[in-house]
Amino acid sequence: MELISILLLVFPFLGFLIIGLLQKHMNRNVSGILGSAVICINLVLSAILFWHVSSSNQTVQTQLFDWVKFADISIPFAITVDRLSALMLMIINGVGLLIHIYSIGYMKEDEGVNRFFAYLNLFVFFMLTLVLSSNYLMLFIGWEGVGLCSYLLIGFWYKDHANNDAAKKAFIMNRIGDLGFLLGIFMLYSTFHSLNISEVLAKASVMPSGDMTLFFITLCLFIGATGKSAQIPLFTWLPDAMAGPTPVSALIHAATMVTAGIYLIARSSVLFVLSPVTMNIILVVGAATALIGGLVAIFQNDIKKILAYSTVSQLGFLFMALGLGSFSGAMFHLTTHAFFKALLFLAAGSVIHALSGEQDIRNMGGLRKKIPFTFALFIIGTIAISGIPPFAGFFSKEVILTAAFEHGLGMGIIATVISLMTTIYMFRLLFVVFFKPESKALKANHHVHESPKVMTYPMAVLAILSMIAGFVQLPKLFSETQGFDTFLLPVFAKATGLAAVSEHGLDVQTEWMIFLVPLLVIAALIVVSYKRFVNAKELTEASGFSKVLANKFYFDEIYDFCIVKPLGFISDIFREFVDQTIINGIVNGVGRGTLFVGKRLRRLQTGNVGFYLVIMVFSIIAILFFNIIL
Amino acid sequence: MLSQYLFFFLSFVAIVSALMVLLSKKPIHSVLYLTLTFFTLAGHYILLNAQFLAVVHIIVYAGAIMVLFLFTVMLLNLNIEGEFQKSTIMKFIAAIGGGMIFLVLIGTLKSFDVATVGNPELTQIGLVKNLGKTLYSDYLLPFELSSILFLSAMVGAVMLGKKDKQ
Amino acid sequence: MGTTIAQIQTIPLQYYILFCSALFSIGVIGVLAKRNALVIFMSVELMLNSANLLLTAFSAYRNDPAGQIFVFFIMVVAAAEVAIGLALLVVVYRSTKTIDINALNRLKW
Amino acid sequence: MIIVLLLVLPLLASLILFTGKLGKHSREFALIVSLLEFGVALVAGYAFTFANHKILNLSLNLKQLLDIDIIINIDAVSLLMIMLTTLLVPVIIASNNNRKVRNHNFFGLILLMQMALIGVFTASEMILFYIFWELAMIPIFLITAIWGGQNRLKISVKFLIYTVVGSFAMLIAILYLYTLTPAPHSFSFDAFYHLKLPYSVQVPVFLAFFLAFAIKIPLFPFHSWQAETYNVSPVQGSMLLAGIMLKMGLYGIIRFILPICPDVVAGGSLIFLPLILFGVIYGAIIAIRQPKLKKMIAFVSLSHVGIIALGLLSNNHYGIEGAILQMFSHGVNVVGFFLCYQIIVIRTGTDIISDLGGIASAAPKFATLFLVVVLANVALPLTNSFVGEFLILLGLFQSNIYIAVIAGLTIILGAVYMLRMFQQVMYGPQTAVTTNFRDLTVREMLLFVPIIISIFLVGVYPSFVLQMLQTAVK
Repeated sequence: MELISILLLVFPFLGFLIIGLLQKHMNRNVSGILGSAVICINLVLSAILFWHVSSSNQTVQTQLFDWVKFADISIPFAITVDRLSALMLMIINGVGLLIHIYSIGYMKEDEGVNRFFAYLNLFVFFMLTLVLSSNYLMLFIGWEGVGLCSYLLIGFWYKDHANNDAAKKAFIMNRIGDLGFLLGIFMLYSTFHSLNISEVLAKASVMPSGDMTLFFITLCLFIGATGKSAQIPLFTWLPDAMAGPTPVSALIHAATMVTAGIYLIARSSVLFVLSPVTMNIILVVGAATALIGGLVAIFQNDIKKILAYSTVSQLGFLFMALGLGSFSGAMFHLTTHAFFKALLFLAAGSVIHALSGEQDIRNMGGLRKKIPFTFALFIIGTIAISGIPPFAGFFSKEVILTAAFEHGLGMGIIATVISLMTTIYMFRLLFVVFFKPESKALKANHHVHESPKVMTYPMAVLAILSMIAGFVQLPKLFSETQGFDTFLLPVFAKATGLAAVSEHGLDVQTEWMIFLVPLLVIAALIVVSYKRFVNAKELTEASGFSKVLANKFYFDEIYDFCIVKPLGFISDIFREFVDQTIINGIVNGVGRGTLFVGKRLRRLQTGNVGFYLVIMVFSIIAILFFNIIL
Repeated sequence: MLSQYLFFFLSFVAIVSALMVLLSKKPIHSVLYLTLTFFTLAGHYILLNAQFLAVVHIIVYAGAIMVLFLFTVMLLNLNIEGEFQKSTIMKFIAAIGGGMIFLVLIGTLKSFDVATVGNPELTQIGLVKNLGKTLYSDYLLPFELSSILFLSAMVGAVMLGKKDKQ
Repeated sequence: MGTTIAQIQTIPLQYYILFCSALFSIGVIGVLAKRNALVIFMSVELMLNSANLLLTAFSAYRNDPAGQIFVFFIMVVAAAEVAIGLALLVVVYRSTKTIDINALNRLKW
Repeated sequence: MIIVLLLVLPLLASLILFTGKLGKHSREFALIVSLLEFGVALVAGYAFTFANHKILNLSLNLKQLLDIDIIINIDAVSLLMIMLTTLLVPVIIASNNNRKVRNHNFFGLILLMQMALIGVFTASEMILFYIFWELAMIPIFLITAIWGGQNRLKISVKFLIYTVVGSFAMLIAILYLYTLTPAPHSFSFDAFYHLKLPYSVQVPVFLAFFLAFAIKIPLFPFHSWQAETYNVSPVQGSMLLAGIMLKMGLYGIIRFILPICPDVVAGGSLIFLPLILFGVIYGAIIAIRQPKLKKMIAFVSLSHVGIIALGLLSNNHYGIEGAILQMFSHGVNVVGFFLCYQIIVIRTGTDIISDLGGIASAAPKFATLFLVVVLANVALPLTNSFVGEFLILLGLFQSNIYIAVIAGLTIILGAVYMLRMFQQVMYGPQTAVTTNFRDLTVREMLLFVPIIISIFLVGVYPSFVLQMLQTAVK
């Protein structure tokens, strides 16, 4: 098992090295196949590990070598596979494999296809490092590594500066979060003198709830999570990140990397449970992000941006779940979300592919007939994400909603509203793209074509997963056994045990309410949006509040005005004024002053020896005189 | 008491002849008065039990240095009488300067304490034997260096004295 | 030893200080007041000698041979200095036909 | 005796070069000698780690004549610095392909500089240290003054005077400390380390040393020579300056300030740490908008070495150890950076960032290597600077949280300026000057090999260095 866990890291890295180094000489088809093969092997390995940990309830520990070790600090490269990591392994490798295969078709025409697969393999390597690490610093390696890959892949088409700007923005915003994470690590180390996750959690679990140190630690970790998982205030990079190729959006910016923040918090669940204030902050931030993401998504016109804001919203929803203490609920939704959001992105990619790069939904419409298979898949994804039974989204959302209602009626309603917004923007997207009469631009476009099988089949697999994944855990109404909860129980047992609130279950009526009311509203919303979006001639220009929404609450503009511009201004001031005028001025001024004084003092050299002698004697007299009186 | 009288006598002669160095018009007279001063100083050395120094002093100063001065004056025919006198204001300044430096020196030196710190066993430190021991043990390196200094001074003097080939 | 030092100390050290200071001051006045380079040179020798004498006096009173060694070295340096100095003087005289220091004011700013 | 070899080999080689007999083969000769030197350094490293340590120090007593002992000694910190020097000098020599600068004297000066640097890193006696310290100034001054660009004389003289002012302060401190050593006085480091100075004495001594090192490193606000000198110096000169010579100042902090003035470092941290900290942020912010690539490297360097100095003065063993490691990493990274710079400038003839662009599409190999160097400068995990920076920040965090948090901002700012630069230079559409950009030749690739290897070696397995340093830190 130890060997397998190491191989998990070795294979994608080898894939990266081989594809990366042989870029120039490699046949463009080979790289895709090689890259996929590597991930396929990885999937098999992960399946073995998954089976191992789920059957034996043991964790696999592997120590590779000491990374940072001297005096009293020792941080090894070490791998821990427990059920949580095993679950993430399955998601990363599973979804990763499908997206790799999809990419073979999607990136076929691109000249940089080899580079693309190299990066993708590197990403998988770092993502696996992240979930497999047994200590926070190694987790941080993966954390930064995926950020790097994200940077490289967003800016994949680097000839256009818009893409590069998006990539840079993503990296820098992530770095802001990373600083928080790093500070969290420092505090962890200062407090517990160890960065080993299990050790830290064990030591922390005896600390009192509400401890200030724990509060700051968790806050810092959460700041790290907001960067990576695109939460307020660091979420604006995610929509921009759609500049990258669509498979990248699907893999990195929907299914895996952005969930790293959730993984981090779930991993450190004990710390968070003991710090109720942070939990509340997470709850509020998550809810706010989910609301804003959802609202903005309704008013976007770029197919990928809609999905991006949907992701932001869903991530916010996940953080809500974490804030509510429903760690396994969050993980459950994370899993299903990975499936259907990846599916949606890939389907969107398929649409874009079919339209040769068109992304504006105003220029789409009526695609239902032209690309029926994609349409079918897209519908499945939409239903799944909207939470309509029996597809996966319904079940996972249900868990979170229940948790929200258990927390309080207000929170429950907010959560419900958030989940309902999903329906609005997703069905708007669906209707505009597939049902609305064809746009003029589209009519002029002649060769709209269905994607090749290498792209559709992976989507089909994801679609199937989106349909059935939910049955892992039926709502409490229908089933006594909570499959998913039980599976993750060993991981979260300590945390749930520490959670002080006694779990008073909801009564049956409420549960039915939670179950049925949203469904009814969803149905109504579908009808309304059908009327609104399919029949409307053109999407009208936004105005008033909706204009604010269409412009994403002007977050970018505010950041630009508050941070970017002043920083540039300060930079110029420093460079032009402080450095050149003041500091260099002082230094050069000293030199110039010396020259000036020298020029004047030169006159003292009269050349008259008698004068020199007089000066000398009287100076000696003066010195001796001062020697006496002092 | 004898030594006291001797001291006063020598000092008196020394100061008078030193003044005469300045006051005489012809350089050659100055040289001769200076030689006289040096002899009185040699007497002082003997008074202070510094016999070796006294001898060296006479050899070096009276014997070598003053002869050099005399040679220069005579060979170059420099014995020109007071053709360049300084202005009275300059002399006035010189007098003030000299007086002030006298006062300041007294002021500086008068408070010196002269407790015996040297080796109390050592008697007659001024003799060649004792001085030689110190010189060749503690001050060997400076001694050797001073010989180099002499050599270079010799070479330098010869170089300077050579007539330019023109 | 007692006898020698006692003998020396019949003359108070202060006398030597006074005497040497006076000699030194005369030297200073000579340096300042004279324009003849040769006489200035002699005044310098006078100053050197006054310092020598004082050093010897201290040396004798403290019974420390280092002072006399020092005087010895000063003599060495003085001899060298006189040799070079007079040679320079000769060179100067050859080129300017005078040893008036006021004539030597070319070296200025 | 290895240690003598380390010093004598480059000295002799430089003397041979100065004769000019080698003519066209000067560069090859210098390269071979520097590689040999690297080999000797490796042997010394082997000896240090596994074999007899005694061959690594030399003590000659010249008390009879000069009251000076010649003591040379290698410990872990010295060894690391010697490794850095001997690793980078071959790269620097080989990187020179400017015909104007291809001169036997040029290589002679580089080797002389190497000798002086190794002398600085090995001397265990103050006077010796000071001689080497000043000796190291001469070649770099000449290199800048002879082969530099516009205004070279003015700027190199400014640089010289500036650093000499600092050295002078150090000399005074050294002489003062010498008088405090118990009789018979001694200039050896050991004697200085055993001084237990009272706080009131430590403060002026600290200030004098700090001035000398702050100018050399340089730290804000004594940095104004840096950007100018980098800008005007030939690339090899900049590499020597930024890669190795700046480390002299940091090394000085380790050797003198930490052992001699511990109480000031411990107690006064609130006075000078904020100053350095401001310089760190200041350099980073200026780098963001700096239009010239070479000047940008200067300010980036200002920011990075500031962090290292913070680590050294953090009064925390994590910080110190991280800083020492980071000294090595920074040298490697900045030389890598200058290599890239040189390639760009030679190919395009300009280093104005906004004039460049699109190089990545013309030269993918170069783009990859440059990216690695950039990422190493950004301190991405698994590159060499990460571990160092992590330990420095950890150390700072344990001694003063606020300073650590603000210093942490450089993580963000570093990403900002580096990525901005990289994007403008390498990505985007091609410009007039970059259309015919040739990709790297094999020779140029070889230059990167030691850089890349050390970036990843130290990044992935820093323990071997850290454990070696561990004893020295105490």
